[in-house]
Amino acid sequence: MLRFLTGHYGYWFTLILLTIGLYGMIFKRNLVKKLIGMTIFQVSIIMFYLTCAAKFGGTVPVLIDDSGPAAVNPAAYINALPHTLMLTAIVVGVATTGVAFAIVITIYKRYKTLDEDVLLERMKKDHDAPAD
Amino acid sequence: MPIQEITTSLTPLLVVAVSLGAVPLILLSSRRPNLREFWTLLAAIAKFTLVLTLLPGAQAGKITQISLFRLFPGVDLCLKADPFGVYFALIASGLWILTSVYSIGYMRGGHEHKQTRYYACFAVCLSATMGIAFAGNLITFLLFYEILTIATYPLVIHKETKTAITAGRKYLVYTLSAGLLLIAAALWTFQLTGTLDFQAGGFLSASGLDGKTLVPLFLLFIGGVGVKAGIMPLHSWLPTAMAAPTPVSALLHAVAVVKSGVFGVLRVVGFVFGPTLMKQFGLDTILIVLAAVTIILASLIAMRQDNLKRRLAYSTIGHLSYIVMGAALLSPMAFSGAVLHIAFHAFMKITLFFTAGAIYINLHRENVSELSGIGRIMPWTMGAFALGSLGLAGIPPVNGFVSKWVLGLGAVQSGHPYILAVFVFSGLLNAAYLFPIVHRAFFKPGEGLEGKTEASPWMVAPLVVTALFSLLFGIYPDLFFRLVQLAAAIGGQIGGLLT
Amino acid sequence: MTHLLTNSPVLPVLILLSSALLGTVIAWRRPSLSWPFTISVVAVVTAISGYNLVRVLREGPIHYYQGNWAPPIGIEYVLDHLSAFVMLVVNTVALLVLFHARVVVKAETPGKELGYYGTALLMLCGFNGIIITGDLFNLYVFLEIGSLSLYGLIAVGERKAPIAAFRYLVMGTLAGCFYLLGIGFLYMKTGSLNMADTAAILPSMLGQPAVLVGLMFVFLGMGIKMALFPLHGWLPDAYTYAPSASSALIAPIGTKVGAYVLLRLVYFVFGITIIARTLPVAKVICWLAAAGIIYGSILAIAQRELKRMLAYSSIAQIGYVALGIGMANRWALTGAILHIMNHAFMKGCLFLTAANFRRKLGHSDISRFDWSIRKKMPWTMAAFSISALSMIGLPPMAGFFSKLFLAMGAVNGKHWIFLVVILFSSLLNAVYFFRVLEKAYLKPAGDAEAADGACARDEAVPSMLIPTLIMALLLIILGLLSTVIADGILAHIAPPGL
Amino acid sequence: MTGKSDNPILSMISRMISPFIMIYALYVIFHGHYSPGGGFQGGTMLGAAVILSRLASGSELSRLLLGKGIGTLMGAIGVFIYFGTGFLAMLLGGRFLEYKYLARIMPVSDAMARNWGIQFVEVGVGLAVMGIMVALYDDILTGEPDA
Repeated sequence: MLRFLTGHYGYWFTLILLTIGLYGMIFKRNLVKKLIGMTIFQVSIIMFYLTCAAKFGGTVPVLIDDSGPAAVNPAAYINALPHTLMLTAIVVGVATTGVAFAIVITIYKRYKTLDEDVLLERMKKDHDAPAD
Repeated sequence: MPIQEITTSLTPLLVVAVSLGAVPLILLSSRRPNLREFWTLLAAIAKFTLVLTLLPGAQAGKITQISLFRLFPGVDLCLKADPFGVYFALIASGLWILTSVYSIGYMRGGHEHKQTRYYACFAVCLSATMGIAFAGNLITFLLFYEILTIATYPLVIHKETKTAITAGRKYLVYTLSAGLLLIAAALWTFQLTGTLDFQAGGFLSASGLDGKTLVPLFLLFIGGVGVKAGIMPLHSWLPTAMAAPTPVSALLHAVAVVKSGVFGVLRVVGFVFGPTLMKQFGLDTILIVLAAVTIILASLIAMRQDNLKRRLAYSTIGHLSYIVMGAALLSPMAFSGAVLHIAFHAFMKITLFFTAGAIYINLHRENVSELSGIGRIMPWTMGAFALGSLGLAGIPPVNGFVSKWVLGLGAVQSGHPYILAVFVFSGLLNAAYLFPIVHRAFFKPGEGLEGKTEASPWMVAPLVVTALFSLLFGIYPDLFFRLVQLAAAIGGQIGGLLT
Repeated sequence: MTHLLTNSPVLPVLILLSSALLGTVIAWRRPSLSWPFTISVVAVVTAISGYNLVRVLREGPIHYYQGNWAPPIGIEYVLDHLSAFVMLVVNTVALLVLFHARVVVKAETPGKELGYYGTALLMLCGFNGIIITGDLFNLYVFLEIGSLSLYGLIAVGERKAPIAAFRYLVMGTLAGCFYLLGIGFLYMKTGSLNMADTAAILPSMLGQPAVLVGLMFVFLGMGIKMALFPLHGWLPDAYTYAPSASSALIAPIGTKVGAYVLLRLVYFVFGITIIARTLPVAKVICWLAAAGIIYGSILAIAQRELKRMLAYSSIAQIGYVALGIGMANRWALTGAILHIMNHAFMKGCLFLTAANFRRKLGHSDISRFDWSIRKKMPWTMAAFSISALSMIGLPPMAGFFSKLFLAMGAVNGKHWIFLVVILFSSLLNAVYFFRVLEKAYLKPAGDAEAADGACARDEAVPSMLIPTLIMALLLIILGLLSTVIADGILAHIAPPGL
Repeated sequence: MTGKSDNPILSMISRMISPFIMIYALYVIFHGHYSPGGGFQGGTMLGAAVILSRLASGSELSRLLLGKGIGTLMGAIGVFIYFGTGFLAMLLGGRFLEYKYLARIMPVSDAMARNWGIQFVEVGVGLAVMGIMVALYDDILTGEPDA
């Protein structure tokens, strides 16, 4: 059992980060904190990919001896593909956070609050006033 | 079963399309009422003549058929003018001419608003009815069945009053759920047998299904077509739909919509299940019980109705179940009696509805209690009414007697002689709720009738014509279209297997 | 030029991507140029996707390798009957809606046309990419491209639009991350990201927990994107508060693309064996979809605002598609794909009419509809009635035929409860659509004669009216042609094991 | 972050460091196509350098380094370079992003054409990421007193 725990510590950390991210998104009332939760969630998935790509005894996937592709021993290098995928995921994360912050700023400009409960009341108050 | 010789020709498609073609013309000429009415009449006469061209072929047992494109994988939009289809199309299109003339008088007399929408929807209804008559398979039947529902809705709610809206809502709920039941039944049959084409003698008989699937399937079918056929538990939309203007209730609720329901029942019984299957699993007893209950109850309720149109509505429900009873008895004579009753009842009932409309427009009276003494000032109208009621009660000179007589023979032939009692008793009930009106109109002194005269000729003419037709068909049933011979041929075609 | 057409599968995505940026650069100085540019681009893309469909029908499925790297290394674009058909539908609807959007965008979001059309093109690029890609991760990238521009399109709306957009963003990103997590599990197990490859490898490792967990995450992600019943929280606000042009653009094709992905994954990647036997995912999808149909229809009845009612009816209609996917037989699959097409046109037409109402009457509040609306806007009301009758499922409109196929699928698979749900729900549809029709057609505003003359005809501008009427007309034409489409195109879709 | 940062050390160091960050970023971009590094990482570093100068010495001064609206335009141009190379390869007869066909217009062998192809793509991506990062920073700051 211990070996299972220590052997998969990477995955345990991903799990913990996932739950923190979800908690942040659902229970936090401040919009920006929700965004932080969302980013944590994204980062945890990136971490998941990287832990999957790791190999015992594998080094950074940069070719040391360039004696042609045949001589490359794949066990010596960790799996490079998840890393490239995660490059795109990071860029997507940046773009999402960018759009999210733009939206949060417009919300703040219109309702002068970032707290969700206050926001809902002001929206309800708006509801009775004719939608401009 | 003799292989009917099938010729393909465009006429069935033309019959359906001719009134659809008239719709844009009607809509365009909404500014000029005379031109608009001319288009309606032209479409009606064109449709009737086209159906007439199909008649000789139908009498000789030939089928003219045209299948257009695929409606459903394995099933295509097929318009098949078999004898039964032509028969029903003949009645509906014939009476459409008379109803158009009548509605010109009615609409102008009552200064109704939105007449363009009225005539356009009427034209669409008729083309849907033709589609139902010529439907070659269940999916085409379903297609036109639902189009008829949509096209009739604006007519039911024509007056746009509160009562009209609630009537329309109730009408929709009933007919839409009927459509859904029919969809379920059609798809289930397609799943079981792989084909949906109507075949005289029923295409299910070859499928060797057991009772466990056939009884629910039959109930689904009856639920689907029964609503429009006004079978008792599903009938209550018909009296409330009387909120519609009278020509609508005259043609639609006496000829087009309800008759297509009954036509559906006959199609299901004769062309989907077939007599052998029905008898084998006792499906006919279900139908006989339903029809008998409806006949008796409807006539009883009709007696209590004070509003003239509601009374006629319940009488229609009763007479529709004559036809359903004819179908349920499964003998060839009973089938031909039912088919005959479709035609003759249409003529009689449309006369009565026309009179109700004429009375409403002329004297603005709707209830039976207010009709005393109007016979003297509206002799032609009330004379026709008397003729119609005589026929409905089944008294000899008028055509009602002929079809009731054949139905009686059918009951005896199919081994259910006790059904005769139902026919006779309901005949008495018919007399009980129609003759007092005639008596009150002619022999009771009326008040507030000074200076009133006969209704406008536009209305009385069609009225008298239909009354005359009922009388002539009563005396010589095979007049003009040899209807009895056609009905006998259809009855033989369906019930032929049994004897 | 003819050489360029050999790689026609990838052209729609490329043209949309480049024109999204080119549009902003070109129209930088003269924003009024952006609408004509957008329309011409989308027209070209629709023409190409039409050509693609013809090409697929002639040559069969086409596999296009990006940069000529064969899978599993390279990214493969698969143009088969399903993707070509859905692509054509999405582009046609987008063309009609964007044609209608000129007046509405200028009115509701003044001064923002430049960014609006650029984002709209980017969204279309994302959706076209999702439809055509054959690579799981590439699908995630296009999903994010599409969704990010979606959030942007919603956020430019009225006062409460940013909040709806924010909530949609959080749930949408959550969905994207779940999908990414799901692919991670699958990739670690099968070692390949290419759909055809994964489909070949998966049967050998059916029972392994990692594969099943990956499958569940992928479905959870797609469920949110598709607004399947319990995961639809973001949809009503997003469609209601978005500007009319955006909701008319997103409603018809937004959830449909999610449904397409679910269909592609269920039938072509995981295959029927996993879905139906090892893990009863098909059953779960069916039951969620059935619940969604009832929930969506009942909620739609309770709504006062037309766009919110249409949003809830979207949840119900996407339930039909999911039900078709879940029932896993040939009829239901054809019904689902047909319903994707029909609902795209129906919902597009309905939202266009809602936009016309907002533009001309200033509101789209059902309780304030009355008899004069039919006098003022007869053509829009005609289009509304045709699409409403089609939503209820009445012939000869398209809705009837796709419901016929779905019901046949239910009968074929002996799912009697789903048959009842499919048929009974059209009564619910009838209730909330006839409620509007009755108000518009029948309630006499005061004394009929006086009002009759008062409301002169005040129809929407032709540029808004023509697309609405085209869509309504298409509904009837597509309805009658639905079986020709089913036999001609959809019959060739042969998912393994069906 | 008020106007010119009153902290001389900060502005001095930022002005000294940012050139070195940029040079290293260029190194990363230009070696990206056959060793670790590449467009994304280099672009982020370039963006970081520009944002560092914006943060340290306020937006007006750092306007000289990169203009206000230039960010979006730079992003668009970057994507065009990336897209252009792919499209050019397609025009020359190959498939999208098949750099081998660039050899037709470049005096190099197929292998080298692929090399240069991916190189152009890396440069395009670098430019795009930098442009968008700075544009994001500027957009978020619009309306703030200091911006």
